[in-house]
Amino acid sequence: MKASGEPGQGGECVVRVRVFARLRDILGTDALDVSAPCVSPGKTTVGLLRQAIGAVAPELGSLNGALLFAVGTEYADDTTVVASDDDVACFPPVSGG
Amino acid sequence: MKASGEPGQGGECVVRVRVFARLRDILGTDALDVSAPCVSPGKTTVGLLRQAIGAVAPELGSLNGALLFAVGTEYADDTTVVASDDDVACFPPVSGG
Amino acid sequence: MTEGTPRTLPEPLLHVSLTEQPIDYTALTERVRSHRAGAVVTFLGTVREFTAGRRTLALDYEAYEPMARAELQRILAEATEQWPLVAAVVEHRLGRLELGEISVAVAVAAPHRRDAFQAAQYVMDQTKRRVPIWKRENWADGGTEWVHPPEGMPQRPGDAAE
Amino acid sequence: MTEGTPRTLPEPLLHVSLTEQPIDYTALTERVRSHRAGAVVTFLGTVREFTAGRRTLALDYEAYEPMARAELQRILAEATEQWPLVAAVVEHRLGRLELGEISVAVAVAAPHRRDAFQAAQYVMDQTKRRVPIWKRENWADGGTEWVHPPEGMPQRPGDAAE
Repeated sequence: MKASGEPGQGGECVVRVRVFARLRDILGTDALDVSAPCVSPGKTTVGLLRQAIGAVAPELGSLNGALLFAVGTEYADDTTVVASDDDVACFPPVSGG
Repeated sequence: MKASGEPGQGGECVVRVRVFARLRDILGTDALDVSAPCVSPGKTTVGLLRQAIGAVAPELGSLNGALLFAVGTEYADDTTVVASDDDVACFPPVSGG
Repeated sequence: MTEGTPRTLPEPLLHVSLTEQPIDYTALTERVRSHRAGAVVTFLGTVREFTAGRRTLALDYEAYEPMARAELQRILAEATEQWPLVAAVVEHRLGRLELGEISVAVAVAAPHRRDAFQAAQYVMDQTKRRVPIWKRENWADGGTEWVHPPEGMPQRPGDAAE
Repeated sequence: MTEGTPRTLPEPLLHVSLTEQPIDYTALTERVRSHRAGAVVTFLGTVREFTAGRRTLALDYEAYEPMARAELQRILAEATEQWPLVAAVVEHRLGRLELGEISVAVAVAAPHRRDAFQAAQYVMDQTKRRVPIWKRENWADGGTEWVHPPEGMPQRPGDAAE
């Protein structure tokens, strides 16, 4: 496996990403298929997904850098490796309570 | 008026003191008339009352120094001047809650 | 105090009670709830079975009532000076309490949670430190015993700030 | 942690819930009460009418539910590692909330009050910081607006400890 965050294998991975709150309103959908460069067969990273979302939705502006990601039910950071079939979620800073 | 804590006028003041909790159990009463030297006509101090209580109830031992006094519904210290008709209370450290 | 909260709140609702009846903490909590409050903290002191490994059967609480009420009022007033509160109430039970029963309840409402937590803690700390109420243990292994703070604790109200 | 409390308590009772129904905080508080606890702290977050001078009509809460439940469970587990607790429960309301309604309730029971206060504050602080729930303001002067922490606040869970 190559270092995460660096595209490899020449291919693209497609990951289904659930989105919430203001992000869902901006994108007009509660889930989208994000295509990002693979770092190994069938795998990409959170950082690459973030870049890909920013590229397809430039209207996010500075919100893109503040978006949080989760893989399964745990927070992930930009270096986290994601498989195409992982449960991935992406959302703005939380405001419960 | 002479300095408080120093007996004066040659007389004795009698003050009714309500007592609570362990102090009441030790003394076997919920109020006692304490006779203490006057610092001015009809007035004594909390410190003189404490000494007088210690003298009539030597079984209090070290509890005597820990006893708290109130005049009316406020805490008083040894220098507080007390009139014979004040509402005076005396009790061990509190343990509510 | 939380920044950004103006001190222009209306006079806070305060309430003090000593009672021989079981404390209804839901009624007490409802009393402080308000559209002006985003945070409500309710504290209950309850009769614990074990203290330092020794088993309690029941507690008897006694108060110097007029002074206890006055002191509780002063404590609530001090809390409202230190934190922006919407309401603060305290009730203390007197008489015989069985295991698990509520001896004291405090409810505080404030626009922001940090103020509500701090004020509720202040009211409880000061209540235990200053209010002329005493409890007597009824031990499972026999005997009764008045509880007074151990040597070395601040014994005179105001001697030590927490 | 309060000194003198042995860490030999039985496994604490923990409970997490997300609900579209009004939160019954009395039932929640009764759930944590115990003969082993001398202190119960209940926190309620309620819908406040004014935020920075602007009037709210209602709030809509939305969650990423499976993760929100998992995160709340982790927060309770962390609290039980840091303080000796008898029980800790948290419920969060979802959907439309009117003024004064309860959005979140936390109840913690511990042998001693300082632990109960600190643990309840920890659960609330972490819930607001980490749990994937969002609220949308419905303003009296028109319009709706998702609430997200202002710039400069820690945005990534774990970035800053309180």
